[in-house]
Amino acid sequence: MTDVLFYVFGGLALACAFMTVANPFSRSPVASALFLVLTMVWLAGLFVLLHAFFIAAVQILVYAGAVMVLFLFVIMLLDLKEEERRHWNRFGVGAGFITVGGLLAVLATTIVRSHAGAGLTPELEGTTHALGLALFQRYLLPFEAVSVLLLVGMLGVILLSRRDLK
Amino acid sequence: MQPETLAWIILALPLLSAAGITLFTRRNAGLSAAVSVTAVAAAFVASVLLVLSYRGLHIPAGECLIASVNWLNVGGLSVELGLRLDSLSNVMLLGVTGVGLMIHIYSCGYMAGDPSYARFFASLSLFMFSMLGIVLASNFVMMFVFWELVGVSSYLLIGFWFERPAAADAAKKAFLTNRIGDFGFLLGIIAVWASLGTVDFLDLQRALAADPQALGAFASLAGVLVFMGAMGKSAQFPLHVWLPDAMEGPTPVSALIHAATMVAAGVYMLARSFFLFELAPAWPESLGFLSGISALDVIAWTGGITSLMAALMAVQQSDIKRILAYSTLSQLGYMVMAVGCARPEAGMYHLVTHAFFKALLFLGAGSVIHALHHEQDIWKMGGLRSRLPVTYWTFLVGTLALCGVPPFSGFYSKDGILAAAETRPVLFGLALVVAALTTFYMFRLVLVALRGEPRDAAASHAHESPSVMLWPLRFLAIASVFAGFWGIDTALKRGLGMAGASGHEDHGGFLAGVFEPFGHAPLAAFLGLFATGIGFAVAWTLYGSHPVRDPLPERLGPLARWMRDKFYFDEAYAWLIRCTHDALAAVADWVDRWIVAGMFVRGLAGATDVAGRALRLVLTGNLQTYAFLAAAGMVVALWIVVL
Amino acid sequence: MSPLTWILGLPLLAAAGLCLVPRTSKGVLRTVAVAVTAVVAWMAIDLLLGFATAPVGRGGYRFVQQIPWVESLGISFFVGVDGINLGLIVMGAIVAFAAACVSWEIEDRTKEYYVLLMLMTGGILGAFASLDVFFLYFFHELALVPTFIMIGVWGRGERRQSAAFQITLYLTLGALVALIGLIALYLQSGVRTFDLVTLTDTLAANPMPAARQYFIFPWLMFGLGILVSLWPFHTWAPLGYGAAPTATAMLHAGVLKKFGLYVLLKVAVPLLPEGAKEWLPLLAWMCLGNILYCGWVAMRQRDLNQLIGNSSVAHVGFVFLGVASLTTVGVTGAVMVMVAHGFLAALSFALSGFLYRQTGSLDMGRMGGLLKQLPFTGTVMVMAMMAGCGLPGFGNFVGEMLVLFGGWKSDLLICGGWISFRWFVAAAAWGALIVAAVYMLRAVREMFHGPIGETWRKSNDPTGAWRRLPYVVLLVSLLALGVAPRLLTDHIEPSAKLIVDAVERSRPAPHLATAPGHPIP
Amino acid sequence: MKVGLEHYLLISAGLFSLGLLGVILRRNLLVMYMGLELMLNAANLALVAFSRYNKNLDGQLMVFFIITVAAAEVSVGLALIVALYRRRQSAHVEDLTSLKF
Repeated sequence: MTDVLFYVFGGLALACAFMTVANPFSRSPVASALFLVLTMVWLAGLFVLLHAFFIAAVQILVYAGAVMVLFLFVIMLLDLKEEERRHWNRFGVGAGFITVGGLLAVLATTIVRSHAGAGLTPELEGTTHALGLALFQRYLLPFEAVSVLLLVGMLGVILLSRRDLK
Repeated sequence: MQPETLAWIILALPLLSAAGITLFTRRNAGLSAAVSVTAVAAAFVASVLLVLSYRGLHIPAGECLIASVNWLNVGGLSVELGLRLDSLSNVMLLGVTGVGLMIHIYSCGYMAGDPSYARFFASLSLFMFSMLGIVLASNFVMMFVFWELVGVSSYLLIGFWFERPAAADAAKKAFLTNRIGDFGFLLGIIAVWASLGTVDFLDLQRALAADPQALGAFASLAGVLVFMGAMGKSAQFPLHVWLPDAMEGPTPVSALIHAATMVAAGVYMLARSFFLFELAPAWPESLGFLSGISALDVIAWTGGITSLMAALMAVQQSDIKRILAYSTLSQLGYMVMAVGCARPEAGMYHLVTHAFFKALLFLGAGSVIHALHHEQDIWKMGGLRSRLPVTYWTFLVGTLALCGVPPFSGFYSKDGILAAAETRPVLFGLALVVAALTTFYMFRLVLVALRGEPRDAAASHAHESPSVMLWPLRFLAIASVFAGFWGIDTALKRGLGMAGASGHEDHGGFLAGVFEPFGHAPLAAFLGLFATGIGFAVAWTLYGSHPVRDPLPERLGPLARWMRDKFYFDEAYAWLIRCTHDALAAVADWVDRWIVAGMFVRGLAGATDVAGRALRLVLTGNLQTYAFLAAAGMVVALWIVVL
Repeated sequence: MSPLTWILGLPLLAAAGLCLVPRTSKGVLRTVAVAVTAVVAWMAIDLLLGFATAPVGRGGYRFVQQIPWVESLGISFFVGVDGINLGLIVMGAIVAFAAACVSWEIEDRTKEYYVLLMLMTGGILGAFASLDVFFLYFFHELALVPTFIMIGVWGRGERRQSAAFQITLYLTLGALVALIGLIALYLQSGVRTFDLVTLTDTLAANPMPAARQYFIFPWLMFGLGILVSLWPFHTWAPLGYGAAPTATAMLHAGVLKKFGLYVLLKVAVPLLPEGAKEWLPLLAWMCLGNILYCGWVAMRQRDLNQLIGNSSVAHVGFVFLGVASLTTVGVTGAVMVMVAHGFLAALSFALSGFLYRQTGSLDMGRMGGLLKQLPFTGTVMVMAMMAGCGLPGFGNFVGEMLVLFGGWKSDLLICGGWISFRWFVAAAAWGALIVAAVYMLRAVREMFHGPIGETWRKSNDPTGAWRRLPYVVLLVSLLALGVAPRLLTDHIEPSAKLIVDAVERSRPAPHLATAPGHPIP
Repeated sequence: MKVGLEHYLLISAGLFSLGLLGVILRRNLLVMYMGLELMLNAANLALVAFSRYNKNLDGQLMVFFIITVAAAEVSVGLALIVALYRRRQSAHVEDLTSLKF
């Protein structure tokens, strides 16, 4: 059952990711954004399969909810049209595909050859309780640091969105 | 007081005077002169006291007193700031301070009114300090130190009127020419030290006496190198070119430095380090072609050539100071030749008497120049006998002494040199020719410049100089006449530790002393007198009738022009320097500018720049290109690392 | 606490303190800088006078202080003096004082200038006082960075940007190459410490294999050589000094530049004796390039600063010659030349800076008769130039003389013994006595002698004791060294002897005696 | 075939490659940004998978932090894009080449 679900979620995530970056039917950023939201959802599904329930929830809340809404807001705000194809850079596209293909090949070969999962069984339960304990004990300092980072991010955004920015 | 204490005082006085004038009294001309004259007078008195107390100690010949403090002591090189007192340095002390005193006094009159009066006396004091340092130095390094200081004070004094381009150029030329000699001198000192491990004269002398082979293959080379120092300072051929130009300095300077004392330092140094030249000839392998020639041969021939060449040049000069300058050159050649003939005491003897009469001649010339408002051309003078009587008579005394007419002091010292040269027939003949030429050009000078009728308005309105300038003339004239009877030669022999130093001590009375040379070395004495007579006769024939122009060029033709133009040494040297040093400098500069800084440095910079420009094309500014390049690079890197 | 720590710490503290002074109160900035350097100079002189009686600490050094810092890497703050850096520290402190004094001229961005000046001073003194190779290098870099900034910001002339650029690139390159050598030395020494005393002791007891020494030594030699303007890496020096502000040129040409020589003598030669024997013949050739070639180049210069710059490059050649001779006398002379030339270079650049301000030009062809108009400056300059051509009475003479004496006795084999080292000594003597005299006297003749040009009628000597003080201080130091050289040589000699002995003692390890790597045919 | 660690990793690799493809190929800044997000998520997936199979909670915590940092990054990045758009009236990368020498 979980294996089937894995293939379903994994396949859908890959498909939606493909549609995000290389939608053959539309160049609209809105479409890309929506497919990305779908990718996030399927990813959350995969997280659930990995028993990382908290992360899955956060994934939905933060990514699919907050981040992607932000994206859509910006798209609306800027009133972005469909990406017009100014010129078809064959060399660029070819090189891009080759590079990405190469990367994929390297990664896949490494994964397959390394037998990373040999002898390992899925055991860990990513309970919110355990996560919370770790977060507020061992990872307290990074946690606080991240909160400062968010604050700085906020300040940065406020500064950047000022009208008179030169 | 102990002689050592007195020696320190003598050395310190002029230095204090120079420092005091420079730092404190330079705004007050009169006070500065007073300080300087007082210092040198005190040094003279101290020298007299020193000599008296030294004689009281009855130190045997060849021994000496040494006072020293350590100046430098580094791994086997120990240099004392040492003062060496023996008869040799005593004679020089008296000579230097005595003549120096006369010239200081004279300068008070001669330089009166010059805006840089104080600077003149400060430089003069500095010179006295350095010169006394040379005289008293107990080792080679100290001598070299003061040697250089003498060079620099000479530079300052020749270039005293530095606004005049000629004076500034002459000062530079003198210093540089001297430096070439010093180059050899320093290397000679180093070579001696490297073999014997000491630079002290006494230690060196003893070491070489114990083992004459101690210097090994460097024996003659070291001698010749050290002699190069004397060559520069005493203006010997081929480094003689600076001395005539040095006459651009004030006349008292010419008298003190470039006639009486500094230029004689070379001879003094040769006498001081004579033990070095006596060694049997030995050359390093690379200079094997010189084998058989000893250092003394080189010295003797250099001296001989210089004296003849300078005498010939003097014949056709028309500047009164230049005639005297060439005469100085010629006499220095004499002295050097005497040293080269293994008779340093003869050279030193002539040095002392020459100091008196040449200083006298220069000061006399200065008096004439002063009277004629800085006219130096003898063909614009004449008829000065009645107008400048003191100058005339003292000048005549100096001339007679220089020509070697008995019983003037020059006769005795010159006779010693001629006697020394008897062993080398060619040099002896050469010396006789020089004696004849000397008389000729000196009487040419006297007959043209001082006697006869005035040729110029200035000459006919000349007035005798102030007495502050005349008294030194009188004193020096007395010294020039009688210096032959003061036993200077005996003292020198004692100082040099010569055999027979005590044998001649008691010559029977004054008259015997006057005619001593005729008995001692009759050939030299008679031939010398004969040569003098010939010179006088020729001069009288040519110039006795007081011609308006020089009749000699017509008779001698191109030779006269060569003599007048100093055998074109200056031009030849200028050409040589242009072809060597200047050319090297130009090449070095060119290489520096275009090869090192240009091709390599700028080439490297240019190559970097071009590479940068080429790589800049990759940076399109397109974000995606960058992303692509980064990704591609990552892939390649991973590919290499992982697979 | 060692006085050395104060000597190098005070200027750094002053640099920090000056940051707090408001930029408008220029008087305070200047007074603080002069006062601090004066105190430092006084302490340095006190160091010199108290050296003989001070207790001997670790490794034969005196006034030692050591504080561990990064123990895992073997880095510690370690200061101390022996005969070799003693003179350099005293010289550096006095030159720093003079440099602070002549900086009255700076009107623009005074605060930054003085902060950098203090930083540079502290770095220089720290570099010479440190006995830990890490700090040695660190302090040197600390002094170099202000040099670049000062040339770029307060420099003069049209070429100052290019000069600052070139000097930066050259010196950075030199420092980097030397750093490679130092790191290689650190890694290969086997003790993993930067402590110079431990390094010396360890490498004396069990030396590195000769082949490794042959490899490491050239990195140090060329790297440090670039820092010291070894021929043919010298072209930055005249250019940089021509463009540098007066105080920077004084401090760099006078003091900081000696760092390369100091490290060569103090680190490279004693720690890598076999490498030194292998490579010093090449150094001997190159130092002839400095002495003769740069002397000839100097003869052709029309600009006073170019002339002084080239002559300073030429003088450095004597230090190389002394080091290459590997005799006690020669090495002592080399250190003496370093110290004396420090004073001399500082004095020359101070004077040329003053002349530039007075006349607005340093083109010698256009000058003339200045001795009449500027008697004080002219006299001091003539004396400086005389010192530059090795006149007795100045420290340079003693140093150069010792180098020549030592060189003559050297048994260094050049070209496999075909050429005697004595020829090098003779050539160097020619350079010292004649080439130097030619260009110095030509400069005096053109600038100070001859009829006075109308252009300079408005020029004036520095007035007042304070303005004359820096020149007088430097001149008196030069004279003191020349008249009483034992002030320093007595201290230098034992340290020099240690270095020479270290090289003489070393014999190549038997199995490597025939190791390849002879760079000279 | 039993699903194991490798399968998750392969999915992760695929997502990462697709994200990179987006960054390289798409010319719209926003879409490029989405590609970046995709790549981050691919990393997240790998981390969670490793965490589960290696019995170590740290991986999940790392993911937590990545999500937080990504949120901050997105907010700043989008603000930048907005600011850029205001000045240039374009979110097209080929219009934004002022980094070129």
